[in-house]
Amino acid sequence: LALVVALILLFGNPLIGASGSMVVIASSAIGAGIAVIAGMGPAIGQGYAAGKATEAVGINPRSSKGVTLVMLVGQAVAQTTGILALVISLILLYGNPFASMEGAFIILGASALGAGIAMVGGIGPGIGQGYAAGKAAEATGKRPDQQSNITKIMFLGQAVAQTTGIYALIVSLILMYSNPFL
Amino acid sequence: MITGIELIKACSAIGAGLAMIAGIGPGIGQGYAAGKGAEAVGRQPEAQGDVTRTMLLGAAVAETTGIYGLIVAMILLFANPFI
Amino acid sequence: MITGIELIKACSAIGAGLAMIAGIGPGIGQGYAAGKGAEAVGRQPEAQGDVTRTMLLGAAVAETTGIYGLIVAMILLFANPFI
Amino acid sequence: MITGIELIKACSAIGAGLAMIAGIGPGIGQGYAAGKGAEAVGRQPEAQGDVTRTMLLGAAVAETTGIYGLIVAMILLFANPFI
Amino acid sequence: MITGIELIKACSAIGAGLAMIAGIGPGIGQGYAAGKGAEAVGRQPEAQGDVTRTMLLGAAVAETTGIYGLIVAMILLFANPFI
Amino acid sequence: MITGIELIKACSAIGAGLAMIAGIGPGIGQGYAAGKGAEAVGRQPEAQGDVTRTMLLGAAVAETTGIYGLIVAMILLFANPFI
Amino acid sequence: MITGIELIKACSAIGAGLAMIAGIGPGIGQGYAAGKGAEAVGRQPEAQGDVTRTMLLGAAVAETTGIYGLIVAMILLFANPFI
Amino acid sequence: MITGIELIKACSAIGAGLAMIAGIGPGIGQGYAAGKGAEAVGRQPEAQGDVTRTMLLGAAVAETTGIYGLIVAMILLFANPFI
Amino acid sequence: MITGIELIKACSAIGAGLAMIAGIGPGIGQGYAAGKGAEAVGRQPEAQGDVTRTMLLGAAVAETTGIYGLIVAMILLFANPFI
Amino acid sequence: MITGIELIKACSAIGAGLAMIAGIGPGIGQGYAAGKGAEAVGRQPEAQGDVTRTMLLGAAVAETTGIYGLIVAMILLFANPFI
Ligand code: NA
Ligand code: NA
Ligand code: NA
Ligand code: NA
Ligand code: NA
Ligand code: NA
Ligand code: NA
Ligand code: NA
Ligand code: NA
Ligand code: NA
Repeated sequence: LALVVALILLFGNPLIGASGSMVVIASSAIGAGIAVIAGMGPAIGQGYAAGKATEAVGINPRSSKGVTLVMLVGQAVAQTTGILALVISLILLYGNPFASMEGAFIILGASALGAGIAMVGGIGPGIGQGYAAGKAAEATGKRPDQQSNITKIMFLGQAVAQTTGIYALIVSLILMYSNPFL
Repeated sequence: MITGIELIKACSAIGAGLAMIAGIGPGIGQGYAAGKGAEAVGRQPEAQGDVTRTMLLGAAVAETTGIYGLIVAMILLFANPFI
Repeated sequence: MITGIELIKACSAIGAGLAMIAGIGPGIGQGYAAGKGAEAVGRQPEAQGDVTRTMLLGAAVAETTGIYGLIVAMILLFANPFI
Repeated sequence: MITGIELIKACSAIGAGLAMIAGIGPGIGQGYAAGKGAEAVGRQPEAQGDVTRTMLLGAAVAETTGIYGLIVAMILLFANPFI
Repeated sequence: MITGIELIKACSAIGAGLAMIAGIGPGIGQGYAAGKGAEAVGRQPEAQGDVTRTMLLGAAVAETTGIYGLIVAMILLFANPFI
Repeated sequence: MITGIELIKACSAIGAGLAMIAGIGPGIGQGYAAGKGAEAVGRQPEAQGDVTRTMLLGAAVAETTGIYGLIVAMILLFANPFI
Repeated sequence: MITGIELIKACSAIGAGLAMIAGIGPGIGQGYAAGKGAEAVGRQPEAQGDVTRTMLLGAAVAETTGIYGLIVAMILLFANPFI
Repeated sequence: MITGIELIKACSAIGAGLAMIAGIGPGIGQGYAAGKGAEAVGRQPEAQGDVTRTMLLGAAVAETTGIYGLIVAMILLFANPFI
Repeated sequence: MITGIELIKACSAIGAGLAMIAGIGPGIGQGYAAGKGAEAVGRQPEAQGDVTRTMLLGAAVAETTGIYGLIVAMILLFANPFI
Repeated sequence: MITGIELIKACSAIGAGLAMIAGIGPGIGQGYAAGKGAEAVGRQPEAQGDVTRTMLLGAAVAETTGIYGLIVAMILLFANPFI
């Protein structure tokens, strides 16, 4: 309902003497804010990885180097959906494709919102991949000799966990650059 | 003036975005599986094949609702029955 | 001018997107099951058959509410009683 | 012109989508049960019957609020008291 | 023309959908109980009766807020004080 | 024509639905308690009385915010100070 | 015609509902405490007094933000400074 | 006619409700601390003083963001700079 | 008549409320740290100083994003660049 | 009359508030790290240096997406490219 009310207020309010392009840009500002919410995912995951690495280093200080490496590599993977969200947000702010597009302003504005909302899906891969990084760091602390096997399965699992984040990006990019509604 | 078709298209764009939020689930779940897989391989490196197979089988099952969300978004975008 | 039918279609598109959010649940839950399955197979490779069967049975049960969401979205899109 | 009945139908479509979000819960919970079941079966394969029965009994209990959401969505779609 | 009563009905449909979201909680919680119950039965099959009883008692307590949500939705749909 | 009182009633219906979302919390928490209770009873069947009492005492405490949500919803529906 | 005061009242009803969502937190947290309390009492029945006291003390602390939400909702409903 | 000041007040009521949602966090976190405290007291009753002190110190730290939310809500309600 | 400045103020009130939701995170995280701190102090009372210092250091780090949210809310309320 | 620039400013205020919600993540994650750090220091006080370094390094990484949210909010507030 909030969405519908927001839409009506944004696009159908007779009190607003804004031109269509201004409404599109206003929607883009909200979309840019929504997109970066995805960042909560990587942060939760990376924090988990940090905690597990900390635990592993405490238990086996000699494994510190390997554990830290696995943690950082795993965290880097977990960061991706956060970066993608930031990129979409910055595009909406500085390279807004909707500003120059021809079409009904309500479609353009709602597409800007939709592009931002879709990126929120990136929370999941961020948390999950961070969990994987944490467990891999823990396992490396316990069996430093298995670091390469552990890292390999971590990457494999993280790749699988990335897919829904990519789906979200695809939908967002379609709305921005190949909008079928225009 | 906003036409009805334009409103449908606008709300379909938002609906497509909302559907993608489903992707949070598989992302968390499969990442958990990845972590447990890494843990298990660290403990029993000799069981790596079995562990990986079970992990991937379970992760494939966990992917489905993310795919459902993608399908609904794609229908809204490219095969919209309302337009 | 927006007609009532067009408003219904627009809101149905949003409703369909909202319904898919249910997919978060099975995604997390089945991923958890996948992780626990991989762990169990790593520990008792000889029980792989039983573990996988239990995991898949439980995951099938966990899928239902994701399917409910998909069904409601499909009804809204293709068999909308309001139109 | 949008009539009141059409507005009710439009909002009922959104309400039905919202009600399905309840499905997140059973999806996570039953997936947890599936994972714990797989773990228990891996540890005590001889208790597979008891474990599976308890898992399914608990999962049935966990399904109810997902069903409530489905029922409310179905009422809104097919037996709407407001129309 | 949309009348006030029709607006109330439209918003009640959305309110009913929102109230069902409470069902996420019991779904997760009872699923957790199911998993822990299955684990406990696997470990102590002889305590199956006690474990199941405690699990079901606790799950009944956990159901209440889901029922509250259902009650509020039913009031909004079938015994709406505003209409 | 929509009057102000009717708008208040419509928004109160939404507010009542929102207040029920609080029920997610007790549902998860009490389900966790149920699971831990079942586990404890499985391990120490002789402590069943103490375990159940502590579980129910803690669950009663966890129920309060769900009740607060229900009270606010009931006030909005049946004792609305704005109408 | 909708007056400004009526719009404030309508939005206050929604604000009151939103404030109650805070109740998710204490519900989960206190339920966790209940579960841990039950577990501890099962293990050390002789420490039941100390365990219960600590659990209730901690749960009281965890209740505060739920109370804050209730207070803000009550202010919006019964002591609204905007009306 | 709705004036600008009245719109600000209406939106401030919603903003105050939104700010309270922050309370979910301390509720979960402090409840976790309560559970861990109860567990620790059960294990080492002789360390009850130290455990309780650490639990309360940590819980005080965890309360802050809930207080921030309350402060912002109170500013919006009673010291609104926009009115 | 609503002026543009008044609309900005109304939306800033909502924006300030939204920004506070960030406080969920530090609340959960610091509460987790409090619980782990209490557990560690119970196990090694002699390490209480070190444990508490580490807990508070980590909790301080976890507070930052809650402070960011508060800062943005305060800017919107008291140093709004749009007005 | 509300001008377009004023509408952009109003929506930018909401966007800035929404962006801060990302801060939930670092709060939870870093708090988890803090808890694990406190636990590790309690177990191996002699490893305090290594433990703290790893905790802070990992927590620094977990801060980044919270900073992204702050940057986007600051851009919307103070370097808004749309105005
Ligand atoms: Na990623
Ligand atoms: Na995936
Ligand atoms: Na699935
Ligand atoms: Na299910
Ligand atoms: Na149930
Ligand atoms: Na309950
Ligand atoms: Na409570
Ligand atoms: Na508190
Ligand atoms: Na804090
Ligand atoms: Na931080």
